[in-house]
Amino acid sequence: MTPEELAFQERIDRGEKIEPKEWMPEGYRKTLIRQIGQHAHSEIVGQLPEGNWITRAPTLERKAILLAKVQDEAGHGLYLYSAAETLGVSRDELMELLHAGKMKYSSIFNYPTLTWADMGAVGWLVDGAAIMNQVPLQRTSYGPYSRAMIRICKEESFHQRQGYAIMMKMAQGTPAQKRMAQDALNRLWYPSLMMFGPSDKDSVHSAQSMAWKIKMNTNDELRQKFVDQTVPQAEYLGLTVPDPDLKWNEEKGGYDFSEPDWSEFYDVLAGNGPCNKDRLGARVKAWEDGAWFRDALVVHAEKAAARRAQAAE
Amino acid sequence: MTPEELAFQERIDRGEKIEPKEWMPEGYRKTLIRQIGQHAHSEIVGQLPEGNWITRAPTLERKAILLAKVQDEAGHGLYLYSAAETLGVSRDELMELLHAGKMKYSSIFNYPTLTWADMGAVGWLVDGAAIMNQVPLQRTSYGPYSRAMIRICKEESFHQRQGYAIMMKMAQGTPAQKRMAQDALNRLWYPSLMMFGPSDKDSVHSAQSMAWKIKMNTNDELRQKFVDQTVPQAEYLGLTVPDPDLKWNEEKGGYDFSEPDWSEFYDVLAGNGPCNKDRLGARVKAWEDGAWFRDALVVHAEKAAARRAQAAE
Amino acid sequence: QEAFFEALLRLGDSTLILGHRVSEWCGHAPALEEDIALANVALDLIGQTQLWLGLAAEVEGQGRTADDLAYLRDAWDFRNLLLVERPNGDFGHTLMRQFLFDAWHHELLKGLSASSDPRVAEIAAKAAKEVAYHLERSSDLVVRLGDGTEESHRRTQEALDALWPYTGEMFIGDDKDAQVAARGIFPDQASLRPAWDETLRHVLGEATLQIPDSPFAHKGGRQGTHTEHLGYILAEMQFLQRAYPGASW
Amino acid sequence: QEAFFEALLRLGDSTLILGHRVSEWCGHAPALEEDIALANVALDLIGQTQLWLGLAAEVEGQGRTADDLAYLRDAWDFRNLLLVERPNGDFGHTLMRQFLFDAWHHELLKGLSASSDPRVAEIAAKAAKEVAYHLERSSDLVVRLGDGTEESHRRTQEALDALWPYTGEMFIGDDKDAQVAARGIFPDQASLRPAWDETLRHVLGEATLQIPDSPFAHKGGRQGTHTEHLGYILAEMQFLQRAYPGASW
Repeated sequence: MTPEELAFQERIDRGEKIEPKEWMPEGYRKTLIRQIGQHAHSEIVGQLPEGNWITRAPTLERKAILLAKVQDEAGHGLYLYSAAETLGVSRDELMELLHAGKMKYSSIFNYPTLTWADMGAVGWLVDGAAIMNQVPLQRTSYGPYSRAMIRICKEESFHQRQGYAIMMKMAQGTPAQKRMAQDALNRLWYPSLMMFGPSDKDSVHSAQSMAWKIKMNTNDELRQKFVDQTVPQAEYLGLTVPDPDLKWNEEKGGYDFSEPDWSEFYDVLAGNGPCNKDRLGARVKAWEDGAWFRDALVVHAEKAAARRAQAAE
Repeated sequence: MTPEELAFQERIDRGEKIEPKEWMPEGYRKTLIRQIGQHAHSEIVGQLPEGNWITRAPTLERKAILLAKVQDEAGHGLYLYSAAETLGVSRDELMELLHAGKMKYSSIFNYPTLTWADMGAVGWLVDGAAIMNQVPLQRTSYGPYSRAMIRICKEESFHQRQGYAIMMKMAQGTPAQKRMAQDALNRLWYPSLMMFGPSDKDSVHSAQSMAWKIKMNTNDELRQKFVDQTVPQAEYLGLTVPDPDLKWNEEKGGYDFSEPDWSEFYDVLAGNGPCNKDRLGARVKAWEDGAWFRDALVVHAEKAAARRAQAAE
Repeated sequence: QEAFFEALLRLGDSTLILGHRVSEWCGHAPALEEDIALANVALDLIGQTQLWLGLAAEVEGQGRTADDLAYLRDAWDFRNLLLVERPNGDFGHTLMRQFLFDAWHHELLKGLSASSDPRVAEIAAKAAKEVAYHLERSSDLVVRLGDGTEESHRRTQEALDALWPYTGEMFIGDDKDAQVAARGIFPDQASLRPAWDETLRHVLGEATLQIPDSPFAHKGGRQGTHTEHLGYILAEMQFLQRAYPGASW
Repeated sequence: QEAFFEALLRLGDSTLILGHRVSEWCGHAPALEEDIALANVALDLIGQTQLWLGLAAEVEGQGRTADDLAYLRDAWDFRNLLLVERPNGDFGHTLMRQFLFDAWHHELLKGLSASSDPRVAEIAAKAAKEVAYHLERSSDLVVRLGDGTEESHRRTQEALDALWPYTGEMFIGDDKDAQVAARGIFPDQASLRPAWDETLRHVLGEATLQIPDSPFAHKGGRQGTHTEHLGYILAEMQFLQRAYPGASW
């Protein structure tokens, strides 16, 4: 380590926040850009699976709640792109990397939302897993990222409660609604477990990221915590977690559970999820169809500036 | 009249059929092209209002019947374009005139189909009015047109019976279905009366067309015949024709009835019907979107011909 | 009473269907800011729908709820303006529809804020604040697109021309409108036109767009005769309530 | 019996949903001949659906009809191939989907014509004649588009690439398939592949198109896990039956 790097690491170890204009190692910057960018992309791609049910929400109240949630997600995307911009990369650059398939978004959004219960399960499980990842990141070393996380976590936990409320309604509803709820849990359980990433033993970059406090916990720690939190919630709903080997382990004070099918995880990552092409295709189409609109705003701004300049002469 | 014209008129008066390669006055040719072309366009635009309910047909049987009907309409379009082609105008030329708004199609198709009962009412009233127009045209002087009409009339009367059968089901159905049936009659009654064209006193070109046996009856004659046929059918269904002044006139042996609102007729003709822009827009879009397809078939045929020629060398 | 119920449906159905159309953009807008703004507009419109249809149900007094009205009527019982059921088209088309609606909606709500029925006045006062913002935003964007590039100008003008025949209906009253106007519950439909015209002159002028001079107006939406689009909207919107009758969500 | 019911749904739902998709083109095809031909294909598919779902209802023995099965099940109870619920895309995309399906459908029906269940054999023999014509037509058009202009070649190849991952599902059997195969009612799913491959090699070769070499296959449709598209199809298709329960049409 160079003296600069050493000093940088000491600041982090002391719990200081790193701010945009301060010196940072190139690797730190790059890792953060990748991580924040992927997170931002996940928020905007994440609008699509839930957006899929807005026009079909079963009551006006549910429609309004879902709209507000999807709007929040777009807002989270905005905070996160802004945080990434403080590291010297523009939102448009990040979007282009997304559209070119050079940056990822969370694989969970490559699964379809097939019934209304998925609006519950996404809130409960997907937002639940996201919060599990994000809460520790409120203490991350990079100031703008940490502050974005604090805002986001507040809203996410609200979303999670709303999702659980939908599940509750369904689980206490008609037989068809109960079936929807169980079906949603069946489909989304393992993909939610995958959200924490591969097992620590297979996870790359982890040690350095943890030293830099960009990553605060290991994947397996968070996954265990998620299972321990979620299983009792499922039981309360009267739903069955689709894992025959799930059982409480008194000794470790947590559940033993089956690993997700990691070959499916890598398959989806490689582009073969149920919705990869549709999701990315929808985003690329939105971007391309909107080019004329964005161009017009730029040109109008130039015209207006020119007029102001002329008026000032 | 020139001697040629005189001889031509005598042939028509004797009831002879005029065939494609035979001499005919330019006006006869032009009038026929306009009339057959408009009729052909009406068949293909006429696919749209009924096509609107195929994906929503209430039973598999009704869906199949409706599909078969719309297919027949496209087939009628084909016969009629072929008949027009014998007069020296290509289908593509006629389509371009349609798309440019220089040729019309029947204004009835500028009204929307809003409930399933409209599938009944269109068959009953619109096909009914069309048949009323077309049956005499089986005896028209131009051979290919006459033969096309004979084939078409056979299928149309089948369609009309199917439409009436739908109305019967609806009129004997639930209160909501009865309401749909009455609502469809309310909306389509006057537009159906308009299908015979303006009153004889306001109708242009009529005398010459009748002399040429391109038009066999006056508009008012056919309209009266239609009303006389349709009113008892409506009564049998238990539906009310939306005309408070409708009543049987013993003396003339037919019904007295209210004229449609001719200002609406001319409005729709001028492009201001409920669906003019959507109907023509749909056809233009189909045509433009399909250009690459038609081009490919041409190019493939050329390639195949070249290969055959080369093989033959 | 029936005229009052009808007037509330005419308003509540319009906000419902426009909210539906706007929400179709969710996740597909040309910029993230627009995704957020459109979701916000849709959210406001759905919120207003809950209030207007809720009041309509109360006025009707048959024990129906706002959700019953939204989810269990077929197209012919809907009373929304034809304008709001028009397909979204491109983003400029959607914005133009929004602007034409907002300019009317804002005037209407100003009028309703002084309604003789305090329940109406209260809802309108709340909604007017939201809609003032909708109008500000759609006006601003229409100006920027109209006076942007050649392409954006062309698209925006085409949208205006295509939507124009659907605006006249906003100002044509029937006898039910006359009844609620006479009782001071709703403003007279036609009375909203001068201010709307003025807004258009101002905004479209700045946008360098040409206001069509055709007086032709499609109508029927407010009496229940719709375009072919509404049936598809409702089939989608109402699916769950229709397929699982009586369930609680 | 349950496996037999399931097998019939898998087939009948596939013809129903493909018939629906094809019928969406009605009046919008690029040439009048195509309008006619597509309506004809849709008509055959709906006709076959009536027979397959009718037999399914009979086999189930719960008093349901073909219409009940078509109109009163939600997406998760549908058993169609994912391929048939894919959106139409451009006309080349629709044709390619049709060709990939026809080539499989034709082999399946040949197998079913020799079914140990005479009702199945009878329906299949009738349907096989129709589908032989579908395949002839879609093959011919795929060749003409593949070996047409540069643009038609590109569009057709893109369609093939996009649809390819949805073809594998046609040949993957589960234990229900195994049960009906063991009883000689249905042919083994995997056994259909060689002839299908051969048809593709022949037709796509002549069309100068490249068969993708990815073995990846989306699956789940035949077990009830669909794409997001099916829900929208059903909302539209089932609207009248859902909104007016118990009515006779």
